[in-house]
Amino acid sequence: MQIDIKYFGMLAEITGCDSEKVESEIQTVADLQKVLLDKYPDFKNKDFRIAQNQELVALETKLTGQEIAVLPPFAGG
Amino acid sequence: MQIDIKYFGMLAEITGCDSEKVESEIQTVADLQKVLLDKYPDFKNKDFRIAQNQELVALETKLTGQEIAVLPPFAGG
Amino acid sequence: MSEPYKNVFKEGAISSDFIANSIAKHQSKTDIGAHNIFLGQVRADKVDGKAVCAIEYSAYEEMANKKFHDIREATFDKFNLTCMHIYHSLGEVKTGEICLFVFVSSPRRKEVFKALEYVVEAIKADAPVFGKEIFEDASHQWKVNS
Amino acid sequence: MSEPYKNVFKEGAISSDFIANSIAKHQSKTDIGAHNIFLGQVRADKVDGKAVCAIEYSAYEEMANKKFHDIREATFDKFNLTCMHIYHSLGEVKTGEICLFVFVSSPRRKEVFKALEYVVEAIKADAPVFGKEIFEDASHQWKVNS
Repeated sequence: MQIDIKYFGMLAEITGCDSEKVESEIQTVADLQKVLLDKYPDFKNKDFRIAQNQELVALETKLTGQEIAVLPPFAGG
Repeated sequence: MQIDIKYFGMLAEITGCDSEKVESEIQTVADLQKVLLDKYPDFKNKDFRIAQNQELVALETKLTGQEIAVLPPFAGG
Repeated sequence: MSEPYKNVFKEGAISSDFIANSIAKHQSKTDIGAHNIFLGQVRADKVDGKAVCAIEYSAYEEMANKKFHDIREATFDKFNLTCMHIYHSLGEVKTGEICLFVFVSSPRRKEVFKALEYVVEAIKADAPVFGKEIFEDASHQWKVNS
Repeated sequence: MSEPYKNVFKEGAISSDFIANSIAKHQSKTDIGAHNIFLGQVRADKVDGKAVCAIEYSAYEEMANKKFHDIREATFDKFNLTCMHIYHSLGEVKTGEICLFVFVSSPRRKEVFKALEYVVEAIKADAPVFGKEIFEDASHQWKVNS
């Protein structure tokens, strides 16, 4: 499955890109989190959440391959 | 004692004046209230409060002859 | 006799330009993080089928300015505010126009919410301001705060 | 794919003229009795002796506009409001400038106080908006809502 991942704020600073495509057999958000922490060790010290189809999702949620975003803490207002 | 009384809003409409001087031997706010109700029977149906020196005062308060105002319900804002 | 309290009254409606100007003046206060503004607007209430077309405000001005001063002092004591401004109309304010402008500012948002509601409720309860609701047919009734 | 939600974002700071214009537009809505406006202003916070001189805002715009839409719907469900407007800056906003403008209006004042605080807290908690605090020496740190 090909996953399209968007990065924001301090996380995009770490990855060096706003989005990337990842080819992977991962099933759940937890799997994705593991892949991200392996690829970007600096994510370990960061507080981040994952959104799928523009909704925050829990670690046990199944990935559907649609729009995935990795979000640092919110700072609106 | 001469008392200088100011009237506001619907009360000034009843008295037909914004202020008047009343010559009287009255001692307390309660006495003044009685004088007003005698002089202006239409005050009976109105909710009003009395201020002395720009502070609302209770019926038992002694009149000092300074600035007296008769105030209808507040409607600011 | 009485102290010269700040005059909060303005003749007629409070314009949106006046409000904008007041907001713009706070750009130099860079310790402010949150502003909260209350605006009272004259409603076209219907009574017995007739609509209000304006409110004519009057006040016991000396006492009201003293009360507004007391409210300011009490609010600064209770809440961590950087600044506060209060303006109230006198005279005729048409429906749809602004008759009350309360503006509080603080480093933090939690403070402004509590402070603004406190100020507005105190004004409604304690300021000797009177309002004559004028109807389309020139008849009137006296407004009472609820 | 996704619905075309209203865009709440504006490039750069929100000007006091824009706010004034928004207020003026409500004069024709004569069932409104109370407006409540929240303005977020960029603070010159000091960190290790260096002062913030601007915040550069970015957002996951599609998700944020959907969240702002959800917040609007939930707020109209909970409170008796006549109207509501939300604007948030993107890009650079200097200290002293406005980055958030939330405007709620109702026939009655009690509603606007509760509604405005609800909306602002929901925006802070749920909108995927990110802020880079830029210091005088061009270094930066990422802002986190508290």
